[in-house]
Amino acid sequence: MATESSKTSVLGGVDEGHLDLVTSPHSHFGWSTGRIMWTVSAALVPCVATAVWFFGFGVLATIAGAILGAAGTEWLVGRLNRRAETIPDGSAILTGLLLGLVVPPGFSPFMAFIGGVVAVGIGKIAFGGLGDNIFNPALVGRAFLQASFPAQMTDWSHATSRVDAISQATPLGLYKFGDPSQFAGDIATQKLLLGEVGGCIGATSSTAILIGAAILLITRIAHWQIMASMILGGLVFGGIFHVSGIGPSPLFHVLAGGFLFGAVFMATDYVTSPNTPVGMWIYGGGIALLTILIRLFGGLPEGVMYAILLMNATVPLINRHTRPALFGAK
Amino acid sequence: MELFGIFIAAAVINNFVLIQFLGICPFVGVSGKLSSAVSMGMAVTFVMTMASMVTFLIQHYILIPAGIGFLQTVAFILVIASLVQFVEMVIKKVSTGLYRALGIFLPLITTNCAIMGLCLFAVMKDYSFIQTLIFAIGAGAGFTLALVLMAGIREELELADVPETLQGAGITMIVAGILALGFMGFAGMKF
Amino acid sequence: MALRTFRGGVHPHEYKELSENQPLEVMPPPAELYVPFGQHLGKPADPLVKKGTYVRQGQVLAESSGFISAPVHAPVSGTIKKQVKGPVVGGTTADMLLLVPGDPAPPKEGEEAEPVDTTPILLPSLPFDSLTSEQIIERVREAGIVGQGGAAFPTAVKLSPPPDKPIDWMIINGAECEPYLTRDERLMLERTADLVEGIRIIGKALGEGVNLGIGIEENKPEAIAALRRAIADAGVAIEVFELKTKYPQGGEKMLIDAALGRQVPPGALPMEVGCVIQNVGTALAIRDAVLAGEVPRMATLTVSGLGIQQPKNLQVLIGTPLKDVIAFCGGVKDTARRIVVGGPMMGFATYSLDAPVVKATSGILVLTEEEATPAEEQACINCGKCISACPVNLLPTRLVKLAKLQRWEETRDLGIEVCMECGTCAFTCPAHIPLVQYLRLAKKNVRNLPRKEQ
Amino acid sequence: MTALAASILAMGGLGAFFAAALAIADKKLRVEEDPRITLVNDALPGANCGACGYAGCAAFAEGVVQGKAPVNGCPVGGQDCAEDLARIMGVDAGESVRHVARLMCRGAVGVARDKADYVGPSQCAVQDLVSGGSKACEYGCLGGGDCVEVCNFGALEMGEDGLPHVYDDLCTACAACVTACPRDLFELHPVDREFFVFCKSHDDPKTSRAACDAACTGCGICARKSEGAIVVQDGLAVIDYDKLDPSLIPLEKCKTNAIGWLHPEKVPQPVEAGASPAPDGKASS
Amino acid sequence: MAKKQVSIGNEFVKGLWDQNPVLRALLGLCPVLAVTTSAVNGLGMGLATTFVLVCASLIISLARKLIPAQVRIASFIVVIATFVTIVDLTMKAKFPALSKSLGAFIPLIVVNCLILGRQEAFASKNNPFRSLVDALGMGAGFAATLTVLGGIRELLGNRTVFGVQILPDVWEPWIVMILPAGAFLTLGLMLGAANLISRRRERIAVRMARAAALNERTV
Repeated sequence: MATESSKTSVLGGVDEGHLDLVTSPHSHFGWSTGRIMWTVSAALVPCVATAVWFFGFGVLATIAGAILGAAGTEWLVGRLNRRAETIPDGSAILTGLLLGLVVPPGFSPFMAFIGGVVAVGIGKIAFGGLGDNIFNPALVGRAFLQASFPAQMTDWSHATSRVDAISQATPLGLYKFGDPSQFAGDIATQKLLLGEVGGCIGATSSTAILIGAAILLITRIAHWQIMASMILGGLVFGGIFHVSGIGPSPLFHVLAGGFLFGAVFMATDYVTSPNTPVGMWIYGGGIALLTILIRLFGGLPEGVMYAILLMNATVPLINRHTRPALFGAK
Repeated sequence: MELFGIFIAAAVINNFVLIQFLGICPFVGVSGKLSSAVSMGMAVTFVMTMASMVTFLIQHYILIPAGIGFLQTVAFILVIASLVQFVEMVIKKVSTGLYRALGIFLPLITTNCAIMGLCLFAVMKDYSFIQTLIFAIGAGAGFTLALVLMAGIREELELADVPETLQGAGITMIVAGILALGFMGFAGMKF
Repeated sequence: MALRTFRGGVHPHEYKELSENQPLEVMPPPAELYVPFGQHLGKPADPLVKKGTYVRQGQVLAESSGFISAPVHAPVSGTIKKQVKGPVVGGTTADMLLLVPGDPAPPKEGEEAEPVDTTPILLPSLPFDSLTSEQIIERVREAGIVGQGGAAFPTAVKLSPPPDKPIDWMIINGAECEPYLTRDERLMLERTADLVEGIRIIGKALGEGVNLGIGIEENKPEAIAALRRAIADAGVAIEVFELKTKYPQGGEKMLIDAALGRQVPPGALPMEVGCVIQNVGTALAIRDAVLAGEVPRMATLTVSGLGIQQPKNLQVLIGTPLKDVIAFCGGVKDTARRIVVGGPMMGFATYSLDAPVVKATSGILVLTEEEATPAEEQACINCGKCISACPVNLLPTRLVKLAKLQRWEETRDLGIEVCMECGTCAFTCPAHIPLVQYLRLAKKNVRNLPRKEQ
Repeated sequence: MTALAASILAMGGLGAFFAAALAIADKKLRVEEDPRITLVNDALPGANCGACGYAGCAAFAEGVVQGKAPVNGCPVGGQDCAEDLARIMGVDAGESVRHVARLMCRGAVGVARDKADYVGPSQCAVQDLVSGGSKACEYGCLGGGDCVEVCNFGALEMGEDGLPHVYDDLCTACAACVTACPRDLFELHPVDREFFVFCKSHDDPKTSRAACDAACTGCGICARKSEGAIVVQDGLAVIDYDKLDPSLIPLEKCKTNAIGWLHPEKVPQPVEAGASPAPDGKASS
Repeated sequence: MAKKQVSIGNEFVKGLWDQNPVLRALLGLCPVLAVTTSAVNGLGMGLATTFVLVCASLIISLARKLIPAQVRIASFIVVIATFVTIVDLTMKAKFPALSKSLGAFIPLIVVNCLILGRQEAFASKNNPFRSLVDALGMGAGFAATLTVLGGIRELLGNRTVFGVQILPDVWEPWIVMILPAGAFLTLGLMLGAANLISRRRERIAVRMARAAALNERTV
């Protein structure tokens, strides 16, 4: 038949009756969830590198413990539920990596492993897995560790350190419980920038964190509004208290402790942050304010983790109240 | 400043729900919808304030002078139950709108241990009348805060793929646990 | 000066280079034409001819069935073989006429040979200088002209705004923001003077005091230059808006926002802010109908994609089956796997190559794995890319989550009805969620919801 | 003794005061409401625990009466309470013939043909939006399992043939599947009804035959002998169950098996044996 | 209500699992969370609650025909409050340590919705013997759940159960388990586990019903 022959010639090797029937659009930006997660992990490499430089290779064991706990839980639960393989999307590994970077150097790898299990098991899978969690899983894991092993989580003496000063208490700890004068002036700022201070594995060097921030901003992965609002909030609120005679300089607030690490890597987590522009500003500012309140008036020297967790809880409310007006609506 | 301290302590640092485990039943039950949560929070705050004042008077002007402190539990619960029922009737009569918003939550409050707990704590801590009042308002605010946060989260979780077995109370407990971890940041806060 | 544009949107790979420099070509009539009754938004036209009738080119095959409807004409002289139900693009099947081009069948033996007129039917041409608004609108209605932008809205309706909505701007949409498509670009280059005439006719139809303009994306500098020249030659006031190359710049509301800074309220038509938008192809069709008396019988379309042998810009008789057009372009390569009618962002994948070209068909794309790999849907990670890209400020991810739970009322409350299915959200989604599909589902169900009590 | 006296006095005083206040309030402030609310409220445990998600038992009762809350929504009361509420609400009042859901399509995998490779979410309602999904027949079952998903009783299961199967004993005729199916393929029928037209296709014979081996082509053979019990409407056989005598239908003439018995293996023998041999034989000769 | 006479045995057993006040009905959660820092505390609280529940149920089912409907709730509360006071005073005198660690939650038994709920739902509608058995079952279910929860938290948080060390010294105690957060998380997971078990049962029931339907069809 004529039509038959014309069909075959028109379609070449393609089979009519088996064309793709698919909804529009027929074009895609090309990014995938996995690519985002792995890029964020890559942005953490400078932090890992500086940690190894300052604290020695021991930190890798701790990080590995956390990753193993997180990814292992993800894998096991997926297996038990006969769900599709979710390890390749990199999110569980990223959670483990983030958790491993926010515990003290010399922290027991086994405890890090427990933290990883809790982070993914309770922080993520209990909520329905990737995308459904309300709280940042890595911080859930860290909060659990902090509450379970308070002594070990504030023990900064295990680092086999290259520089003497950093195996002591953190700058924030010194500020709160020790000698505040030790951290004043330009030398302190310089030390904080380089990372020659005590602190969590990945959070010592502000420079390394800022390199990561640059990667996240250039690839447009992180919402710049969150980073900007949190850092700006830290400077403004810290400044207000500083001017009224309470607390250290605003720059110290931002550079010391986990503030920058939190602003760049924790607060910007897509899943647990608002997705409206106005909401992002409220969220970042809220974290900064809570952090500084806890640092200045609370019983603990550091409060970034609690601040982010608490603001995570408000994200549904923020999203709801900052919905952008429809196009053309007054 | 001292009153402010009492307020913050009751609202945040020793949050009734998340730290002291008072009022868990309505916390689990009514935190499914944000609108209900707001109303419930307001109703609880209102009843807490009323109840704390009345029980303060009863404690200090009837039970203690009469030397019958052991009747505290019976007297308080009687007062609270009657008070709640009375308030409900009044609201129902006065305004249907207000009843819709607040009144329907009132029966739930009778057996809310947050109210009873508040009255007992106020007596235990030997607060003055004004302190009791601030304590009650702070506790109510804290209860509302926890309830509203939880309701927002639960409405969001309705869109999530929460494992079937954890849906409802299970995930509510886990969220509460994580919130409790977060509230630990306020531990030892002093102004 | 910064180029004019709107908030949101995306910039997909253009692929215009495939067909940009191919001049328009007229495809010869195929063996059979399938002419559907419903080629426009609104009720399908009512058939007028019977099986076996000989029809002349331009003869009315089906008449308009209501205010929002359009008549269907014979694209070429031939014999109506029968009425069939056949595949259509973007749906399942529809009623259509099978028309075999050619001379009338010879009379049966013993019957007297009746002389048959085989010349095309032309409407009387109207002199440009004495045109009235009513004349133009009546002619547009009679000719069954529909919008070429995709929705195929009957143009006559658009040209008759109610008296309480004064129009002060008429803008021609030359953005052609869909990747691949180059037919508007070719029309602007090859029929520049006709287009200017068409614009002036539409201006007349809308009455005195209407400002005229045309919006073109900056990636078509030649078209911009050619139009500027033609406008200067004609000595008329038509403003050329140079727009940023961004999808969906060609959406009516986006175009008005970019060109004039006016935002059409949700649920309203452009006339709400005093604007009328017409497509390039529509303007030319109006010009042809008014000045030459011709009804639309050809669709101007781009055949492109990495899977087609020879990308072309074509003028194809309405009713031509897709397979004949593809054959005319040399057939497909073995790597082809999806055939899309329309642009890649809003076009429909077709399941059958027997489906015909209709009045508003703008392109046929043969896509390969490289261009359109169907990826597996992953979990939403709330990245918000769909939200920042959505040109009408919706929250696509939330709407889709609600749609999956069949919570239609809430999708309505979040404004789902303003969604124009432009596909921007699904284009940016890193989790490859078929957002548009779910949004369509929600829109459909929202339409079925009982009216909201006031 | 003073303590005892004081206790009695204090508690008695308090009790009397509140009792009086409440009694007066009850008289003065009473508000009329739907009597069923009171009935439902009385049937509830009254724990006011809020576990149902409502603000206490009265609110839940109101929800039940307004049809917003399910009768089995009280976790404290359990099954007994649910049954009481159902009785008050008259939910299962009808003592009519038990109905079950039946799927009116036999276009299983391999029987019905595909027109394209559909890529996307498998749910029928979603699939149906993209040019009707992969199935060639635009009336047939898409096999996405929307019906299985909505069935709360486990009465539906997706078979290996790509069609949902009904477990009669578990089906409550709640009609959830009827609503869920975008192609309206489910119908509720008396549980012992065995004879159906398993097709909804209105296509012309050529199209429907091309799309599916089990399609009703509207040929009308079944209609001719059925004495009006079967008529062909718009290309599809439709049964009038009031007039139906299956023994009259020349089933062996239905080439596509679109019309016939639900369970061919347990066709009611007595009917065939007793009533049909003679007419059947004549009909087929 | 009286149409279906449940056997006395079932009346008791249902409280242990099918209608377990904590895991299935989510009643009385405040003490469940607050006092279960150790197995002993859990057991103590469970027994105290059971005592009040049993006594109140007995009294109320005896007096059920005397109490007018309008004031029944108030009457229930007074009866319950009386027994709570008895328990409170007794514990203060006999078990001062336990009483101290349970704190305000002993007087708060009065507002435990489990107790009031059983009075409304059961004791006020059934004879004393049935009510007694029901209360015992519910109380036992409550006490058992509290003890298990307390045991888990004590084990992980303190290495011990009922004060006896179980886990080796190498095990770093998880302090979070005896903090509020640990209570919420453990109860959440326990609820999940309970649901998992009952879902599995339901699924098996459906599967069996389907199998039965298939058999019937082929027969």
